[in-house]
Amino acid sequence: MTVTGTAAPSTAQVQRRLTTAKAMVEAIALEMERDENVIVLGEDVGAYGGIFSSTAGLLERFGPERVIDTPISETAFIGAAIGAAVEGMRPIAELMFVDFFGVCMDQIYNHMAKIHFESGGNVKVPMVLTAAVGGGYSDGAQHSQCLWGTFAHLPGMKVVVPSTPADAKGLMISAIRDDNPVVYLFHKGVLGLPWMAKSRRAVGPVPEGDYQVPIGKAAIARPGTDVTIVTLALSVHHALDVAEELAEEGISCEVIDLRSLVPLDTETILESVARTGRLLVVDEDYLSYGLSGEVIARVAEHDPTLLRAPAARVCVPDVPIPYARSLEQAVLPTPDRIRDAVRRLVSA
Amino acid sequence: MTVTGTAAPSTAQVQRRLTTAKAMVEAIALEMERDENVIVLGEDVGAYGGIFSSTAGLLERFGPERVIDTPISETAFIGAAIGAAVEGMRPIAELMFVDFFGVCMDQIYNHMAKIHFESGGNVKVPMVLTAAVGGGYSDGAQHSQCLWGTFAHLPGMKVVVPSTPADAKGLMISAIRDDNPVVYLFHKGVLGLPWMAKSRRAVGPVPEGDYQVPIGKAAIARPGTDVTIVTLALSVHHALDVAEELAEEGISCEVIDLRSLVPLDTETILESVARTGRLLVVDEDYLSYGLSGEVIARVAEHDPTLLRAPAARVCVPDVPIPYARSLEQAVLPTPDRIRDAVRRLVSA
Amino acid sequence: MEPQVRLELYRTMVLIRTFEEAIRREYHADKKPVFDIAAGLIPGEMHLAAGQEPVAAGVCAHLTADDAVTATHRPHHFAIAHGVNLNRLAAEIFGRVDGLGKGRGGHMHLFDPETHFSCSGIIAEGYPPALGQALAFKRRGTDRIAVAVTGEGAANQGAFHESLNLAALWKLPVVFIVEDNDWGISVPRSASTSVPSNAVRAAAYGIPGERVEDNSVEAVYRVAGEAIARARAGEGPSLIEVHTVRLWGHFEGDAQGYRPDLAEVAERDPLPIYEAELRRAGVLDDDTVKAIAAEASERVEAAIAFAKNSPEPDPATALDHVFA
Amino acid sequence: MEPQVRLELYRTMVLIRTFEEAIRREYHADKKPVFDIAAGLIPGEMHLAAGQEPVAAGVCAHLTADDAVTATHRPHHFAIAHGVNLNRLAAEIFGRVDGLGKGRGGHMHLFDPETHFSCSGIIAEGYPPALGQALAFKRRGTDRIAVAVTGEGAANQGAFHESLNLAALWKLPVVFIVEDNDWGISVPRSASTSVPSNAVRAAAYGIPGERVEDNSVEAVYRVAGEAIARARAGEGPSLIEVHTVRLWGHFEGDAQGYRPDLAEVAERDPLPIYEAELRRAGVLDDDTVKAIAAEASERVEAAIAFAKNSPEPDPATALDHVFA
Ligand SMILES: Cc1ncc(C[n+]2csc(CCOP(=O)(O)OP(=O)(O)O)c2C)c(N)n1
Ligand SMILES: Cc1ncc(C[n+]2csc(CCOP(=O)(O)OP(=O)(O)O)c2C)c(N)n1
Ligand SMILES: [Mg+2]
Ligand SMILES: [Mg+2]
Repeated sequence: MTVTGTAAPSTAQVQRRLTTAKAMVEAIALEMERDENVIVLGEDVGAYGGIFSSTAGLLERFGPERVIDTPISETAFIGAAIGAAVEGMRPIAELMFVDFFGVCMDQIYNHMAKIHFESGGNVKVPMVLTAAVGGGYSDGAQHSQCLWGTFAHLPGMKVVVPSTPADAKGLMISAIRDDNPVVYLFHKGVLGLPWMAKSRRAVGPVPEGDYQVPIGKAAIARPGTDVTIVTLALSVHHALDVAEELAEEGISCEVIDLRSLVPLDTETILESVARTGRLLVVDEDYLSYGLSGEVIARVAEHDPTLLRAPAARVCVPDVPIPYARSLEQAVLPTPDRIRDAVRRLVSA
Repeated sequence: MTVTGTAAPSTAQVQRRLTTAKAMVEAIALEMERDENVIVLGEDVGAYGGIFSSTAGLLERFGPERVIDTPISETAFIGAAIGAAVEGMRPIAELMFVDFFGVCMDQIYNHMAKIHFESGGNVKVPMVLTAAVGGGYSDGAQHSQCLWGTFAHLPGMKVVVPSTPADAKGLMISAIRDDNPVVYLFHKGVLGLPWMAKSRRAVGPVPEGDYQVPIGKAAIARPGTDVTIVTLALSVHHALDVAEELAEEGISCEVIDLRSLVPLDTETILESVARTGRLLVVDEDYLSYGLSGEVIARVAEHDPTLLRAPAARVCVPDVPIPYARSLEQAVLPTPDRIRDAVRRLVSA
Repeated sequence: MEPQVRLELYRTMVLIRTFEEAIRREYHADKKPVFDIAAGLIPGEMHLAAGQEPVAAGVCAHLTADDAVTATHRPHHFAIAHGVNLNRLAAEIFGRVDGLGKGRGGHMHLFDPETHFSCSGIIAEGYPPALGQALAFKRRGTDRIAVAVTGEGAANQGAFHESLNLAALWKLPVVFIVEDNDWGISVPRSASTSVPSNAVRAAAYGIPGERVEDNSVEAVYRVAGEAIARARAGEGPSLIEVHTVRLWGHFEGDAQGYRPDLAEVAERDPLPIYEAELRRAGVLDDDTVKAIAAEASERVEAAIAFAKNSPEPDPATALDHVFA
Repeated sequence: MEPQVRLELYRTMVLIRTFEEAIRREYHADKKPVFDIAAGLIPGEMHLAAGQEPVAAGVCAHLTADDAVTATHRPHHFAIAHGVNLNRLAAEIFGRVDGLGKGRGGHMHLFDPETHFSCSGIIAEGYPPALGQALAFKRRGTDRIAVAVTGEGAANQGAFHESLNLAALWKLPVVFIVEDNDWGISVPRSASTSVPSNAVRAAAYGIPGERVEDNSVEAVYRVAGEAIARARAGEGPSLIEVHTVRLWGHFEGDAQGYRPDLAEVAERDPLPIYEAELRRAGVLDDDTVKAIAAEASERVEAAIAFAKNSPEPDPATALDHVFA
């Protein structure tokens, strides 16, 4: 993990362990203390503390003037965040599930993301748009999507997606301090929620105090030599699990946790693929016209001869997320599918 | 051009020439005559005949019960089209500019595109969503986008984009008759509008009567041997212009007009790249996380050794479309940029 | 009111409650000792409608299977009152192949072409498709209508406004229902809605608006009856808000720590209230109450059994039904 | 009303009209003989506000540069009335480096931090950011306010409803203006709006709503004055609809074949009407009229000259300003 900033101890020395959700909240609280321009608004961010505990305890600490429950009016309150940011505040607006983007995308992509450009750089929109993403718990086609590719395709907003508690904190601090709109997507499966099966990596060491994880820098979550697995969010955990297993079979996987889609750390990807010669992209977003294609294209437009085998991807195969567990598990990028893909790649 | 259906004369024998806009309207009129379940609704589709002449004359012919001007309430009227389709009608709903998708995307991607799947195939949503796309006439960051990648990324809707008058007609008939939702995006620059500089290819031969262009089949707009240019919409015309020019220098370009993004005709692309060994994707949509990445990835996941040179792309480089002509022309996939890219590719 | 009608309303309410209680039981049955939303025979979010039976029963008593109903993320009561097949409803909630959506949809995405029933998990976005159903019914010269339901929280979403305006403008045969259960998850009405009654919002579209204050199924029945008759007669849409009560959490597993009214909620349960009323009126006695309960229980348990016996979808079919 | 105020209102209206006429002239100057939207010194769509001067003049007379205004795709009259620098406004319309957005925005995307002015080409989507500006002003304990403008067509968009509800709920210092010019492109009000007055829609949010029927700048001035005073005093938002007139096409090049009221439009031009009124009242005479016209013309032509002299953006800078 790369951390920068005033207090940036390496996680190796850190004893304190937090869930990803708590790490996120800690970051928001630190920034709210430092800068009174930071406010939080969204549905159920107050007394409920965020449906996914993304704002737990903030109302109690900072009061209803700064932690604001909104009506179910995403266009209005995300737009309000934009206007407040234009006037120098630093709002954090929460879209409860990313799946709801369709009711408010105009504010997001035509306003939040474009005002700075259209103003010739004269107006800044320093805000964070947070949203929960991801499936795996049978929430159906309208509450299980990742959709980061949709945001990353449209210019003018940074897009970050943490997978670990320490990154969740450091990226949140970076996002709040960034003078640009930052879309911060947190996967429900990495939060460490008490009411969802926990990945053992959803709790991890989190440095105290104030540090940033730079936006636009991928992390090598596990170094390896045979295959590069480029991924993000919960799929990082799956990829690491598979990598551990396959190590016993003598297959060495390098796992790259993108952490940021915009900007995308192309260099780290290229450098890894140059070493391994094999590329697998694991993406819980839809397969086509998204992240997986982009990552592969970045390699193929740089140097297709880096690929000793055809590039591969494990994604949601262009199907709405089904409700029934048997079907949902069949379309998600599960460890099984990842393992199979790696095996196919190394034997290609 | 591939045409199928009852009356499918090859365009070689066709004398009659129409603009793309007129060809589209002719298709809608034919289908409205054939099937009274076909209705048209949208802003200014009636007396105005569509801001881009996409419905010109239909009100006069079919009356206000079937050609319906709506309020500026895209969520309501696109939703209404969905409900009507569920009840067996075949609505054509026009979103005036694709750039406005953000105010109504939920109906489009969470309802129109998912109901069939969520219903386990029990409910059909046979409708066409049309929208104008494209820039090049200084309409600024909110009225010049293509965004087809955004639609193609999300499952459950077909996405077609004609570039010629004959395809515009045949794809429209196919779209109306399709039992699935079809997003039909027409580029303003290929319509042959009287108030916009016309590409000479915006007027072309259009067979009379009733024929279909199959959805999901690309066209080889120009065969060639040195470079495969995969593209769509207005960029097809630019690519053909460049190909003509470069032919004189002895560079032979194959131009593939995708016509459909969903389904994507991967086979035609692979077959061509296998012959030429060089791939350039020209896309007026944003560069990253979109069409260009997907096309390159399809090749690299099939066989990266097909690429004798790194794949290349000429797209809008992840910047909102600027207003000033000098800036807009710098970011669009102009013939100049395409020519340079082809030259670089063949000399790589 | 006709005793027969009153009995029918009561019967519908009991059937709904019995179903919701059974789903609740099944939902939690295999999530012990630690609640895990992804575990068990019924995984995922579960929004139950206990307390809100009067709205569905009162409205749907006027409908036939030819009329359309679009409901919300909290859809079971309307599905049942509108006559959706109980077995296939239950099977969909269990994610089985005999479910309404062959297990693809789940509890928030129920589609039944036979009764023109549908719902959506996206707030207020069930309204717009109802417009199109009504448009189709009208164009075909029928007197069929569409009923569109949202919660009071949803009435602050843009789709609400657009839909009411369009329906009023085109005089569509739609009846808009707002279920005001005081809460949008943890957000009280006072923090979401700038006016005390959504009925006043009808004036913004020049259509009739009514608020039923007391969660009375008979009041709902009367007010909805007028609105539905208007719609069938081609006189256009109406808006009805019913002040109802959410007896349980927003979704199962919701501890409702945010809810100061929790202690009084049980008193507002419409079932014992209506039962007592009908007993006083001599419409119900011990025997009928028992018989109705028994019948409801039998139907619901049969549906649950049907669901459990239906096969899980074959993973090999996961890519089916994306396109027709 | 004070003669000085009346004169000021007239002066603002003349300046706006002079500007719009000049832009119209420049826009068409090099699109002959065949209109090509992409050609000439000013390419792209051009929505001019001739006829709607009373709305901008009457509202903005109560504002200072510390107040915010968010306008629409038809933004010039509000930009000018709110005091946006005329040179930089013109330069942006010409797409030059000295423009408000250094040529990046264009006529539908004008942002001026100095006067907190902005606009959007997306219908009704200028309303929500105004809420946030008002929120920021309120949180900082100032009496600054935000004015948010849409057309009557836009008042049927979801963002309108959401914004009014949120502003009312949070008692934000916003004044919502609806410019009813009878048309949304080719769609008459009767085909877009289910009620004759948007003022009645204020009741849906419990806020004051007023309609000014006659495009009178003084009536707008009075009504807006009250609403703005309320907002400054912390009493929350108001909604004002003004029945105004679109003298020209929706955009330049619009033949308006759909428009039956075209013949009577010229009679409704508010400028000669107001001029005659002020002459009758002795506030204006030939000399002042001439002087005001001359001053406006001088300022506008200077702005046009400034714009034309400003360099075109260097294509090498096309990727600048995506991120701060
Ligand atoms: C557009 C959108 N925003 C937010 C949500 C999340 N959400 C689901 S239910 C709900 C509360 C709904 O409240 P209400 O409309 O009153 O219905 P109730 O749950 O009380 O029946 C919210 C915010 C959603 N599903 N869709
Ligand atoms: C969401 C959206 N839908 C459609 C349009 C296209 N459009 C631009 S102006 C306009 C008409 C606006 O009418 P109105 O609000 O009355 O304003 P006016 O043009 O009369 O000033 C339309 C439909 C748009 N810009 N945004
Ligand atoms: Mg509620
Ligand atoms: Mg108008």
